[in-house]
Amino acid sequence: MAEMEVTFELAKENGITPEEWEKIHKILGRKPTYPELGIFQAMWSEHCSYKSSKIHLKTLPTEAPWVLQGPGENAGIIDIGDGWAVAFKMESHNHPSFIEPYQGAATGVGGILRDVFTMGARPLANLNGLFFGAPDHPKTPFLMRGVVAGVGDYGNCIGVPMLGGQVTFHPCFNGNNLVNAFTLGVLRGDRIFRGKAEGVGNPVWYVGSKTGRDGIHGATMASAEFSEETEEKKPTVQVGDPFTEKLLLEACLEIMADDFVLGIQDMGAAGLTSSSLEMAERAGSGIRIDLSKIPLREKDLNPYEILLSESQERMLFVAKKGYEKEILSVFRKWNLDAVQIGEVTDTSRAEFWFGGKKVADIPIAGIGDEAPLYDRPSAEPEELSEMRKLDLSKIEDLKDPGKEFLHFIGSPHLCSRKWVFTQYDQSVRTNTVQGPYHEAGLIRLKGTTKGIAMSLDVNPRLCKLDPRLGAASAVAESALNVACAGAKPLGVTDCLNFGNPEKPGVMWEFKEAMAGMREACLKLETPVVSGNVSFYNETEGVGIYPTPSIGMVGLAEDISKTATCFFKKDGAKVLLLGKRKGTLGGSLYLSAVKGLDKGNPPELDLDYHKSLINLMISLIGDGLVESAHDVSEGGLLPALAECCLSPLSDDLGASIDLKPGQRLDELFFGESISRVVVTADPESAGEVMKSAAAAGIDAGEIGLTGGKDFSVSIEGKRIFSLKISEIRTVWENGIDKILA
Amino acid sequence: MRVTVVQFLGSNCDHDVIQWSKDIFRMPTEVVWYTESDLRKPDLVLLPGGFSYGDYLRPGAMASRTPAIESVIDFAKSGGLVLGICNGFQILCECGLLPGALLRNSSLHFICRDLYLKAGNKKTPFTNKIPDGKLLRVPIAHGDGNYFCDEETAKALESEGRVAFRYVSPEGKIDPEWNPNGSMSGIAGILSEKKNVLGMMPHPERASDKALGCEDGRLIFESVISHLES
Amino acid sequence: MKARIYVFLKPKVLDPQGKAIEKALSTLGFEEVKSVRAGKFFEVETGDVPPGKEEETLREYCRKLLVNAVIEDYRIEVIEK
Amino acid sequence: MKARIYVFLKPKVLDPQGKAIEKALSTLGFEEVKSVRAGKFFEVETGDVPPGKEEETLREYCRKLLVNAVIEDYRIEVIEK
Ligand SMILES: Nc1ncnc2c1ncn2[C@@H]1O[C@H](COP(=O)(O)OP(=O)(O)O)[C@@H](O)[C@H]1O
Ligand SMILES: [Mg+2]
Repeated sequence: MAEMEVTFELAKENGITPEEWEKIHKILGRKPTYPELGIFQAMWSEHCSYKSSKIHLKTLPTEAPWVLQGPGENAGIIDIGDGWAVAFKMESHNHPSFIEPYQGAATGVGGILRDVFTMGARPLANLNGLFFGAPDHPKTPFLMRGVVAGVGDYGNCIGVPMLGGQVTFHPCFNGNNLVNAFTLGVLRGDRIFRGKAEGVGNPVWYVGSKTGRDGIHGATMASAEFSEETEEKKPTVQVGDPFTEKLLLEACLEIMADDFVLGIQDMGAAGLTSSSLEMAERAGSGIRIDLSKIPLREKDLNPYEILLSESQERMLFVAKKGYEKEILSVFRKWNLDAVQIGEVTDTSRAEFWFGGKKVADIPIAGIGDEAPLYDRPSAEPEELSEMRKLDLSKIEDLKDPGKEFLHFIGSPHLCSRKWVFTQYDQSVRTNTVQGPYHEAGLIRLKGTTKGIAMSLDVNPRLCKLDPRLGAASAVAESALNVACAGAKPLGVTDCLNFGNPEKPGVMWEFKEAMAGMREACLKLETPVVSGNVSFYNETEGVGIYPTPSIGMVGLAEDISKTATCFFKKDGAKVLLLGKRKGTLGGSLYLSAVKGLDKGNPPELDLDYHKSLINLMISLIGDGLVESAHDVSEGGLLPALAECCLSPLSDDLGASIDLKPGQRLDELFFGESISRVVVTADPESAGEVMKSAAAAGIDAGEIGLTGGKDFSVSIEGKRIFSLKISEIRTVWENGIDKILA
Repeated sequence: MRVTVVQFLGSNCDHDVIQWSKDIFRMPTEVVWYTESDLRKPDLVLLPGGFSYGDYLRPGAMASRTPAIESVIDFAKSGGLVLGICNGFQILCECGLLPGALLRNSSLHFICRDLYLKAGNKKTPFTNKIPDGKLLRVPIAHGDGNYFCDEETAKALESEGRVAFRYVSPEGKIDPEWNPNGSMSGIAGILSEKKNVLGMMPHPERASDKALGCEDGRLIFESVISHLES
Repeated sequence: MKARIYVFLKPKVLDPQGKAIEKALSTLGFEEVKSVRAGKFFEVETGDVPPGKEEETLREYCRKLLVNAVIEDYRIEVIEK
Repeated sequence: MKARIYVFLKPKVLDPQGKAIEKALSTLGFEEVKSVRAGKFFEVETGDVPPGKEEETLREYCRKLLVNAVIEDYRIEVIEK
């Protein structure tokens, strides 16, 4: 290849700013070569450098005695006792999934799985957060079919069960759907592997698929808005190969069982560039790589392309010298090619050679420490004050409550996600105690009594109306979900999906959301151990609502003492615990039925919420409640109906009797963050009320389980009654309306 | 009873069936790699489920052309008991030990859900412990479980009592609503002529532990134990 | 040698994918569509094959791996010897 | 009309299936195999299509459903008008 003349013009085309251009010269003491330009561009992209988010991310709490690995590695790790630990992380694959939903989603799952098994953990559970445009938007069915099949096929093929997640529809995602993939793995706390290039002279190995022209500039693409031009970037789409990933997973775990692997890292965004530089940076070492040794899928890749290729299913690792035979024999067993491509040096520089010529030579500290950091201007978006105003007197209350309830619960926003999660293997590896139908995913840890619970939550509408409160509420809700399964929340991973950070309004949303997450995570003692930021979720200037997805992980000491949300038998008392009064501000009802994203979202008292969480854990641990379900989007009646709709048992109804004093729509569909429906034996109900009172949690009886109908009255006066079977039909078939 | 589990590249339920045999039923369990020909003298061979070779080309196709499978064929021909679950069933059809083929699910989707199975013949090595009238609740998890064979074979399967399991409604009726994948007359599992080879799409190993909610799948393993003891 | 191998379902075998596409096309307004059957093909490149043995070699690939004779038929096409 | 539509991955796009088949064939002893790429085809039968519009109609099927233009290309072949 002829040396490409590097000019500022070229650099600018590649998204390098004048200040960055100057910085590059200062760092190198000369003009960059073309491959070097590519390296800076990728490493300083928003996606890799976190230049707009870093100073704000630093404010998040990341420590607790049980945190074994916080942010900065491929995944975070927490200690769950008896020497066991769990590694988990969430990552977005938003832009690729919009361009090619099937492959984009599939490779997203592949990437997050690699992040977890590189730590030495066996992946045992997945969650997925999917956000699509309006149900009736013409692209929604296409995107949904592709994304769900992509997420499913990849995880199914690898054999990691999908335990839950979220599917949200809102017009703000019309031009940018979101795919957030979460993986959790289990490992021994003293067998953690990190992405470090240690020990001068040790070989650097490359293993997995060959390198092709896939996704070159993927990292930069994820850092840019969509426009007409993006169409041209289409050939960069990566294709997932779950079979190869499965081999890679098994081979890596096998090799990590020995002592000769010192550091390992997957090649994710910005491929070989970011993985090699990050490994050297973490170890404070240098690294020399011969690009001519990289296995190629096409012969004619140039150094620039090799450095930036984002071909999937590839790993980089550093091993002690002298174990070549052992290493090769493991990879041969798994039908994988492993090659030595370089070595660890003491130069603190990254050197890349090609055909006997040095093509790039960069001081590693220069990339890491000198990476640009921005404190971008922020200002509250103007539309907010108007959006927060809500005049209920202009909104008609329910006229035919039974019919309106049925319509609401059968809408795409509230209906069963069965169409989605039956496409996911939920029970492979025989650990699944609670899968997608439940409050939280829950797996048992074989050989112990422990269970690990996990939940993924965020309500973008609340985050739009009040990003601070919305982000705190996402943490609060996911923690309450985990607690309702009977587990103690211990740690958080996040996916921070936002619009263009160069817009002050978006930056304000981001800062506010960080403040809310910080408050909630501090109060609930759930440090943030890993995560990911996805900016520029905008198309033609229109951005998404701020969507900080929260992945919460918790520990149940004894899986025989957990709960599910479903009513268990006739004659149990239905109790409502917590902030019993909901409000319509920011509610799903207003949004989905009235087309209004308006009002002040429900308040969140974090101290109160924490008491409620602790109460739930002790009620379930003491076996006082038979079922527990938190009341979230949609409000009280949908939550109660869901408790009647167990997939595996016969219809079990309930008669609900509520107190007057609110409009019907508010009483039925108003939302509040800290609210749980439980059922208890008539004998235990008193105990539950007492425990609640002792914890300072409001509690009241609102009905009885039994029969085949869902009947709702107010002070004894019947408002409506529906057959459970009728509710089930509309609820289970809601998604079909979108796909038809 | 000695059990051998064959592991293929990409299998992902290998671990689950090993645990089924070894931890739940405490049977001596050998794991044989696909390149090996020596099955180590088993009484029962288990072919696990889960995407050998990524299900590329056709599910089970590549796994069925391996040295281990050649030995499994010999073992089965001499009357040995072989149970293939999910991908294991697909491998058994691909290698010719069982007739017919498993096509794409009629919905074209992968499907994972609990279903009800009715045994078609209680006098086989794999079904003898299933009580009369008992339906087994067992999950499926597959994209290609739509059983197909020619008419002649179908007749033979029926008349020779070789339909091991059918998908049925909770009331035990054959019902298209409860046939998840479009399989011919609701077939979920079939037996070889001598009834020593069983292939089934549902996963009994996932329904054999109280901690996970259901133990119906145990009956299949228990049947094998009782068959070998008698 | 360069060759193409076409594999298709036997006429009597149900083709769920073809059926689904048939339906989807008519839902999209292409009402003229009467039937769709799905098949697959493989483009194979090999090193030297003994002259005259090209077809035989390809048939071997089919028999040994590429085709499930219970449900599928095939056709081969040598493009370049 | 009777027609065949061949759909294949663009040359630069990874074909995991082809790769796996390639390896499997050489493991089976066919060491001469250098590369395999997998594609699919559809045999379509329709009612009357306005004469001269055959190809256009088939292209519409591809655009609207059969082909994922992001990673795939296609070729059409009208067999009988
Ligand atoms: N929002 C966040 N909160 C906490 N940690 C974060 C966040 N975003 C990124 N991190 C951490 O920064 C590191 C780099 O993340 P990322 O670039 O997404 O990983 P990868 O290299 O796998 O793409 C990871 O350790 C991740 O956990
Ligand atoms: Mg990583």
